[in-house]
Parts: sequence; C-alpha cells; structure tokens
Amino acid sequence: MTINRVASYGAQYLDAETLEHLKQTLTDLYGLKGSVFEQYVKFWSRLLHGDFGPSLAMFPTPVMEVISTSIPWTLGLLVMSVFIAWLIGNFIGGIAGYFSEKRWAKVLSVIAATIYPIPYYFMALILIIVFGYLIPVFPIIGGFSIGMQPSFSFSFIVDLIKHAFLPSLSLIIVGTGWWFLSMKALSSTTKSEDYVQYAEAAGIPQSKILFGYVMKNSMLPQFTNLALSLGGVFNGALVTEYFFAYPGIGQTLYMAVTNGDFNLMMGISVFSIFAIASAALVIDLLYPLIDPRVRYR
Amino acid sequence: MEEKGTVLRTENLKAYYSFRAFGIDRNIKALDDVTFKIYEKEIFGIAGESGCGKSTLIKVLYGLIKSPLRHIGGDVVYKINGEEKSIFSFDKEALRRLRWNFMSYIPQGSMNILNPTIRIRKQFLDIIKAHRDVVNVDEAEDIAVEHIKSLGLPLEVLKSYPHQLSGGMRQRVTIALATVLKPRVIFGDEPTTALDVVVQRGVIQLLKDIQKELNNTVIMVTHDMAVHAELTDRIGIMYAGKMVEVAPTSEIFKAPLHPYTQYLINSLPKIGDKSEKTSVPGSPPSLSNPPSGCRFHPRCPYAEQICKEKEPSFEELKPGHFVACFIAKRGVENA
Amino acid sequence: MIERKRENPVKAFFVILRDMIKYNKGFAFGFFFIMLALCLTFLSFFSPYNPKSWNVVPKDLPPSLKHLLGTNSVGQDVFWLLTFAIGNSFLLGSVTAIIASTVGTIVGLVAGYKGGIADRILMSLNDTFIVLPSLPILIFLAFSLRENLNVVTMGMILSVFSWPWGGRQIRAMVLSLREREFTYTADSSGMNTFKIVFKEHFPFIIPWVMANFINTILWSIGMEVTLAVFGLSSLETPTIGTMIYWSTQYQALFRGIWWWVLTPVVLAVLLFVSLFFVSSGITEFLDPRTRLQRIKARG
Amino acid sequence: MPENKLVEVKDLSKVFIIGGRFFGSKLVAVNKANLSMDAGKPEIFTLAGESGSGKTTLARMILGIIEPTSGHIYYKGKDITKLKNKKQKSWFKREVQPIFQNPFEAFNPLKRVETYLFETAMNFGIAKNKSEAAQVVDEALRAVGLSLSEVYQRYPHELSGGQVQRTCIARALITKPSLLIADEPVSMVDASLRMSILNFFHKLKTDYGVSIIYITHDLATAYYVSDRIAIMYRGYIVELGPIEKVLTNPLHPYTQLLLESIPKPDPDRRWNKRIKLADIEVKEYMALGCKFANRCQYAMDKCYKEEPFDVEVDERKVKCFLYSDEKASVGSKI
Repeated sequence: MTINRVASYGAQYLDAETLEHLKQTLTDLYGLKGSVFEQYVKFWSRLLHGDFGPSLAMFPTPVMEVISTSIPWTLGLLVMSVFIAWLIGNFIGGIAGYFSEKRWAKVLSVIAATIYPIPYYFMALILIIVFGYLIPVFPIIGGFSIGMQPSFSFSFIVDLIKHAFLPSLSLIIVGTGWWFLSMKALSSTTKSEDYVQYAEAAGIPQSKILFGYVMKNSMLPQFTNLALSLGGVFNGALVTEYFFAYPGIGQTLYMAVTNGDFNLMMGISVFSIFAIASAALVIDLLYPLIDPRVRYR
Repeated sequence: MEEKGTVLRTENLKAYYSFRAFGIDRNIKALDDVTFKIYEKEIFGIAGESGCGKSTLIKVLYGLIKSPLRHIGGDVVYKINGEEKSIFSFDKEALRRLRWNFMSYIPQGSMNILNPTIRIRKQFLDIIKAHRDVVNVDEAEDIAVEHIKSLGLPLEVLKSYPHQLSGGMRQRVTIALATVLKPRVIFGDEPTTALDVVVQRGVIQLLKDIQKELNNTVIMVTHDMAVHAELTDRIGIMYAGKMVEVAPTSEIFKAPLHPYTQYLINSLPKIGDKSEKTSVPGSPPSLSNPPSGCRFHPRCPYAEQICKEKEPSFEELKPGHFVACFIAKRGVENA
Repeated sequence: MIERKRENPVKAFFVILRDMIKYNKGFAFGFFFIMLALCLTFLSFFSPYNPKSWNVVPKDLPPSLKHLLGTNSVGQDVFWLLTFAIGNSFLLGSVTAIIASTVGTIVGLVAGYKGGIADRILMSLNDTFIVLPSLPILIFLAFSLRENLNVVTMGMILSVFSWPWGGRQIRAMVLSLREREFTYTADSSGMNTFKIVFKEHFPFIIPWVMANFINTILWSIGMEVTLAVFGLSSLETPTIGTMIYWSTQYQALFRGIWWWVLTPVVLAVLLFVSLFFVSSGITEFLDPRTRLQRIKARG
Repeated sequence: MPENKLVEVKDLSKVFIIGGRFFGSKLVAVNKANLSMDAGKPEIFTLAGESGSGKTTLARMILGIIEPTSGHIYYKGKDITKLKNKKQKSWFKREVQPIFQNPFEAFNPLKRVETYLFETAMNFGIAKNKSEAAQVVDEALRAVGLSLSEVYQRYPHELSGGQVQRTCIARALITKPSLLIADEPVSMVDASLRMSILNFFHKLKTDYGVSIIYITHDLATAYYVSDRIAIMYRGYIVELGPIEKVLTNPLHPYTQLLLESIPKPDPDRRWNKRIKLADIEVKEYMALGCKFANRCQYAMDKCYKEEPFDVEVDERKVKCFLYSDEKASVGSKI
C-alpha cells in the first residue's frame, strides 16, 4: 500500500520503465509477498521495530538513520528552549500574578499577551529580519559554520551556541509569553486562596509567602501543562528549523516533503508521535513526586 | 468596669467597601460608627446575621484592610504593654510584628486554611521563624513540639500534610498555630462553623482551655447564639453595620434590651420546647442604602416617629449594658 | 398583570459590544483591527487585477502612490494581493473553526451529559489529539491531498487537530453545571433535558464556544502558514501563508524586496494579536462571574 | 405494595466508587435504609446526621436524582426506579418536589427568578397560558407571604436569602405536591428569618396536607418542627422514632453523644463534662461491625465483629446490640 502511493507520486517525475523498476526493487526490499493480511501484520511489526525502510531521497540510507542524525539537533534546540522559556515565564509570571495590581505587572501582561499569539516561526521570521539585516550579529543559517570540524574545542562550542541562538530565541520568546500568561493567571488565583490570606494574617514575611506559598503551589499544574504543550512546541521547532536551515528534524521533514519521500515522512510522524507521547507520559508519571496531595493519599 | 483593664477600644469606627465596576460606583457601609470596649482576660462574642458587618469588624480590628475595604474614619486603640496605640499608627512591618506576638487570628474552618503542599511542621516553623529570632530550626521545632504537647494533640500531626487530617483535627491545628506564640488577644472568625457538633464541642473546649491557660482575651465572631452561650463572657450584637447592644452573656440571653436582640433570642429553637417561635418580620436592609434613623426601624414592632428621623446613640443604660435604642432607653429610665 | 418587558436581543448585543469596547482596551484594539481587515477583504471585490495571474504590473517596485505596498517579483501588486489573502485566510480559518467548534461542542456536550463509557472513550481520544504533535500528521494529510488543496479542503484538514481544545473545556463546564442546584430546580420545574441544556446551561457555555471559535481561527491561519512554508497549501490561491511562501521562494528578503515579506508578516502578527485580544476579552467579559457583576452594577 | 403508604424505602443502599481511575475504593453512602411514611397522615419527617452520614444521598435517591445501588423506593405504591413513560415520570415530579440548601444556588444566577415559577406552571399543565400561569404563580407566592410583583423581573441576588428561599418553596408548591424534600432548607438563611420558614413548613403540613422530609444537622430545629426523626451515622439509620422520644430520651449511644454535644442557647447550662476527640480518625467506613463501636463507651466484643440489626424498643427502631436481648430494662443501661 505504501509502495503504491509512493509509486503514484513517483509517476509525476519518473518515466514508466524506471517506475516499474523502482516498484520492483521496493517490493523486494519490503518483502511484500503473501496475502494482504500477512502484509498487514508485517507492516505493523516493522513499524513497531522502528523499521521504516529506506529513505527515498537518500536511498538507500534507512529512514531511522536519517532521523537519528537529525535528532540531536532538534532535541538540543527543543530541550534548551522549552526549559529556559518554562523557567523564565513561570518565574516572572508568578511574581507578576502576586503583584497583579501593580503597574509594571500590567505592562508585562500586555507585552506577553502581544507576543504569545504569534506562532513560533513568525518570531523566527522577525528575528531573521532584525538580526539578518538590521544588526547582523548572529548567523541565521545552519547548525555550525561551514568548514568547521565538529569537536569539543571551545571555538566549536561557541560557534554551536551562536548558531543555535536565534532559532532557540524565537522559541524562547514566544514560549515565555505563554508560560508567563498561564502562570500569572494561576498565581493570581493562588494569591486569593485561604492559606495565602492566612499566611499574610499570620505575619509571615512577603518574600516567604511569594516563593514558598504562591509560587510553589502555582508551579504544580504547570508541570502537567508542560506535558500538554510539548506537541505544540515541537511543531514550532520544526518550522523554525526550516527558516534557519537548522539541521534538525524539521529540515529533514522539509526535505522529505519536497522530495516526496513518503517513507521518511511516515518515519518522522511515527517517531515524533512516539517521542512526544512518551515525554508526556514521563512528566505525568513524575507528577506524584512533586505533589504531596497525590503522593500521600 | 474600672477594675478591669481595657485591651482594645474602638471610637466611631467606619469602614466601607467601595466597588467600581463598569463605570458605576457603589459604597457598602459595612461598619458605621462602631464604638465599644473589650476588656483584658475576657471572651468577647460578636453576634449578628450574615452581612451585618461582624467579619468586617474583625478584619479592621486585626488591621487586615485591603481593597475594596477602606477605612473611612474613627479609630481602633490597643493597649500594648500598658501603652495605648492606634492600629492605624503602625506601618506595615510593625503591624506584621504585632501579629502573632500580640494578637493572632483563627479563621473559619475550611479545607484550605493550611498550605496543602507543606507539612504541618513546616507551617509551624514558618510562623515561628517569622516572629522569633530563633537561631536554628531545632529551636523553632522545640517550641512547636512543646506547644502541640501542651494542647494534648498527637505529635504525629506535625509530620502530616493537611489533607491527611480530618476536618476537626485541621481546625485544632489552626488553633494551635494561632496560639503557639502565646498572644494577648486572639480573634476567632466563625472558628466552629462548618464543623460537626461533636467536633465543634471539642474545639470550644480547646478554646476555653487555652484562654484559661494564657489568661488572655479572646474575641469570637459567630452567628450561632448557642456557641456564644456556651463560651463567651460578654456579647456584642451587630445589626446592619452598627453595634446595637453590648452586655454580659447572661444578660443578653435573659434580659435583652434591644428589640432586635429580643427577637434573636426568642426565636432560638430549643430541644424540649415546642412553643411557637417567630422570626423578625421583613428582611435585612441593604448596606449600600441603609434606612434612615435607627437602621432597625422598618422591622421593629415598637418603632416610633423618632426612630425614623434620628439615630439612637449607643449608651450604657444599665451598668455594663450598652444599647442603641430610644424605646429601650425610655423603658429603662421609666422603670 | 404586569407586562413582561422583553429585552431586544439585538439591542442587548450592541450594549454588550459597546461595554466591551469601552472597558477593555485590548478588545477595542482587536475589534477595530479585525474590522479594518474585513474592510480590506471587501475591497478585493474592486481589485483591478486578478490575483491568480502573474506579470500584470512591473516587477519589484518599492511602495509608491501607484502601488501602495509595492509589487513583487512575479509582477503582482502586493496591496491588492493582500486584500485577497486576508479574505482567503479568514475563510480558511472560519471553515476550520466552524467544523472544529461544532465537533468540539458536540463531543464536549455528549461526554459531559452522557458520562460513563462514552465520556471515557471521547476524552481519551480528545487528550490523544491534544498531546500528539499535529504538524507531521497534518503534513502527511496535506501531502496525500495535495492535488485537491483549496481553501475549503485546507480548512477541513486543519480542523482534524483543532476540535479537542474546545471539547475538553466544554465537558469540564458541563460536568460542573450538571451538579449545580439550579439544574435540579429546572428539572423539577418540569423542563426537559433539551430545555435545560439550551436555556439553563448554554448562557454559561456560549462565551467559551465563542472564544474558542476565535482561537481556532487564529490557530488555523497560523497553521496554514506553516503548511504553506512546506509548500503544502493551495499555492496559487493568495493567502497569508502562500504570500510568505512565494516571497521566501524568490529570496525576497535577501534581495531587499522587504515590502513583499514584511507585508504578510506584519499583517499576520497584528491579526493574531487582535484575534487573541478579542477572544480573551470575550472570556473575561462574558465570564458568568463578570457578567453577574455587570448585572449587579446596573442594579 | 400497600397503597396506604406515601413513601416506603426498603433496604436501600448506595455505593459510590471514589478516587482512582482503575482502583477506586468503595464508599457505602447509604446502607440498607428502611423507612416509611403513611399516606393520608401528613407529617414532617427529619433525616438528621453529621456531614457524610448519607442523609443527603438518601434524600436524593427518594427524589429520583440519584439511582440506588440496591433496594426499592415505593411512592404511593409505585417503584420509582421503574417509572417507565414520560407521563409517569412527570406525575412523580409533580408529586415530589425538592427544596435545596443554598437559595442562591437554587436559581440560575443569570436568569430572573420568576422564570422557574412560570416554567413549573406551564410544563406540568397546571396553567394553559401566560396569564393563567401568572395567577397560579401569584397564588403560590402569596401562600409563602410574597407576591408576584415583589419578585417579578428580579435576579436572585436582588432578593434577600429569606425571600429567595420562600420563592423556592413557592415554586415547589405550584404543582400541589404530596411530598416535599427539603435539604438543609434553613442552614443558609439568617437566624432572624429561619423560624418563619420552619413555621411555614408546619402550616404546609396542617393546612395543605403536605408531608415533608426535612434533612438537617441541626437537632434543635428538627425538634421544633418535626414529628418523627431518623438519626443517620456513616450510612446507617441508627435510630428512628417519634421526635419527642428520640431527642428527649435517646437510646443509641451515638444519638446520646450527638445530643450531649449540641451547645444550648442558655449560658446557665454549659457543659461540665469533658469529651475526648479521636486523635487520628479511624477509617470508620471500612470498619466491620458497628461503625460507631470505636467511639462507643458501651462497646462489646460483638460490636466490632457483627453488624447490629434494628431492634424495636419504646416505639422506635434502634440499631444497637445493647437492646437486642433485654428490651425491658432500657433505662438501667444508660
């Protein structure tokens, strides 16, 4: 079935003979013989083993190999920016929620509300315009400078960070806006909870109330929200990578689409579903460790 | 009452809630011209229906004035170490220091009074460290353990999270927290409401024990007259933002002077008494636009012309018995 | 008998709108910008050029009085192109939002009122769709339907991933509304389930449906841009996404034709911000608690 | 089923599954409850108990809002869990009407209160058109001391708690029900207005022939208004009988403790005995045998092992082993 679709797509670009040849090769390669049911079972068992067959665009490199070379880039970008955005957004948002009547908190909210609805990659475009044209400080293309040899040298690492700066910045800015807004809402609710009012009546110093009571308790739901947001950030990272020609999965996916590499697309889809779902699951499973209300029933 | 020292007195205290929503201003006159005294070493009860201003009064006395509540006028004067001081003369930090050392607060029992994510032990430590210059954690912990023991509560509660305790135990922990630094004045805002009767009895018992032990002042707000009968020495009755009657508990129950108090007492159901009780006719007035003159006059069966026109002053008609009512005043003078 | 004074619903709507503009600056900004954008869309009917034909004007002209926002490298007037792009993007967003809101609302209502197994199945499905990375799958879908892509089919594809947010929210609301005492009062007043849902509960649910509708438009327009970047959109139809696609294909930024890139980007950003302000304005202002405050304030 | 019973509850139980998606624990909210009310002899029947005793669950089962796990409820001889068609259900709703605890929650805060009164009048076919409905509604409101012009076009928050609660009662009266189920109807109403509502219940019983199930934790108001009472503890009805008997001479140790603990509005009769509260709450729901055994000063070995059964003593039913053998010498035990 996959092959037929590949073949039908290939029909646009290839002549009939080559196409037939390709079809033959692929059928052999996949061992697509036997009944439909047998094929079906085999298809799923391959899928579960992480075997998506060869990439069409980089034939005959297996799809998994293509994916695994680009994963470290995406993973690095994603983990770094998600964490930084989560930390900064929650920190500032928590404080702003506690002082929600203050003028600066209101100004910050307006800024965050303006940034948050902008998709990640739009921020990428804006950054490209600003840093690529107006103040060309950071490189806007690639994962490291052409001609550099990957090593653990200082200059290479600096180069790596320089290249990762703008892609992750676009993710961080928008992400921070979102975490700021949600955390601010949470902490301004927590602020009016009975136990915070009580702590204030008990004369516990304000800084203690802010960090030990309001922030701490508001952070808890943000862990669950982190799990729910992973899919969206992942989407954003894919497109951001494209704009910055960053050698991660997004770039690979783009290549897969332009080359009609169905196997690779399938591989990336299945792989990312699996990765994001397990990450979300892990966060969910870790939750009882941080919330005593769940831990000690 | 010369032999007793005054710990707290208010003078023409006024506090309003001001709302501004969608271009419309509203003022709710929750406290209007409230003047009374609370003596040392007594349990003073404040009674009244919902919306009569009793909770607001406690907030103002405790210095917890937050928007939309505003202090409009009058004064609250405490006697701290023999010196008279207005609560409004303290700055934020001084007020913070005053709390728990001099006066503390027991809120209404609810699920959420104690921080759900920290253990009771930590809650104690936070409060002790906020008010005492303790050198280390052990020292603070000793204070907490000592106190829990002296109240007869099990030490295991210190290790627990709030949700692991029953409602009654949580409320007793709240009382323990309020008394850990042995304050001179304790405010209780409906501390026994929402508890089951058996637990409520235990809590009342604990409050009595503590007052006897510390020999301090307890100010107890509740709408439940039976709790007042069980616990308090004197009672202040509030109606529509005004203090209408203050007297010793037994006098309030046996010989109330204000018509509103009379209704309140006579309408209390008792087991073993099936005689018909009547409610106060009408409904409580709106505090944003209270009636003229005496605020009770629209519901009062004895109301006369003067009640509609002039506000009755709050006067000591009998020794220790203060009432704001023209009719009661005339009755006492004629007797 | 006293006459029942019926409030004119149209008048009530304008009163609410006026209040929202008056007391919520973000909403006012968003509302007026969206109105402006809709006016631009309307202008497209008077466009002197066909948006699908190339080389109708000289190439790469910077903004001038004749060509307000300049011209691009395939010989189109950017301003007139934009009027079409806004309209198409709005249409696309609305298609997605209509499908997604309908499905989401139905799923939420069914899960909330039916409960039991139906609830569990629907909500597991719902949560799966929320957690899954939508982009690779959408790319997959768009890739398979590549030949048949137009604004409406795009909208339909995008709605696959946009319904679960509304569904989740509405279910949560229904669950709490169902247990409110007034629901029991309505039931013992002899009101049937249909009446209870639509007369008693809908006033609470509607603001969320509306806000969710607008958020879905926002999401959908953004997602179309994403797919367009991958070349997976109806490329000859002018939308905000395809305008960006062509400008990057022609390296407009590097060749200094900034007006070609900047126009759709700035417009999109303003649009996103406006839509967001409007939707959060609605939830904030029509939130039953706030609404109650308003009723109280009016006395 | 005998037709001469208004309500008959037989071995009624409700089990809730709480917590956990997969391994929820069971909570027996109501455990084999039995009670009945005679038809043609209106009475006010109190269901009393502390929070979590199951009184509200029991009442809601009788009201048909919650489905029982096991057991039967017969209303005028008909099993209400087996009402089939719309007509029967509508008949039952007309016959049995609820009054809720929080008057402000009982009406949709976004809607004007009279909507519900008109709905009730129209939906049950009591009035054919608006003006007829207005008449019916006004009549019902006048019965509770209000009038249509007082509540017309008002939102719940524009009325006082007492007014809204009386409007709730007026709404319930429109269908001319035979049974009212009132769940804590006065606990949120101000003390100065409380008695007027209780007095009205009394009037409903005597003048209109309506029976009332009054659910409360407040034994003093129960004593004031009702004829019979059932005391509930952890899902069980532990004592059921005439109010005068149960509240002035309680037999079940739990009823005794409960009565002892009520603060009396009389400063001369303060408690002199001290009580000891349980240090750590034992999971009484889980306990075998009598759920009160842990706190009972008369507890015997048997109390921890076997579930007590109803014993008929002195005009009432008591679920306690103390009375199982020697019914005569009740007084000496206490």
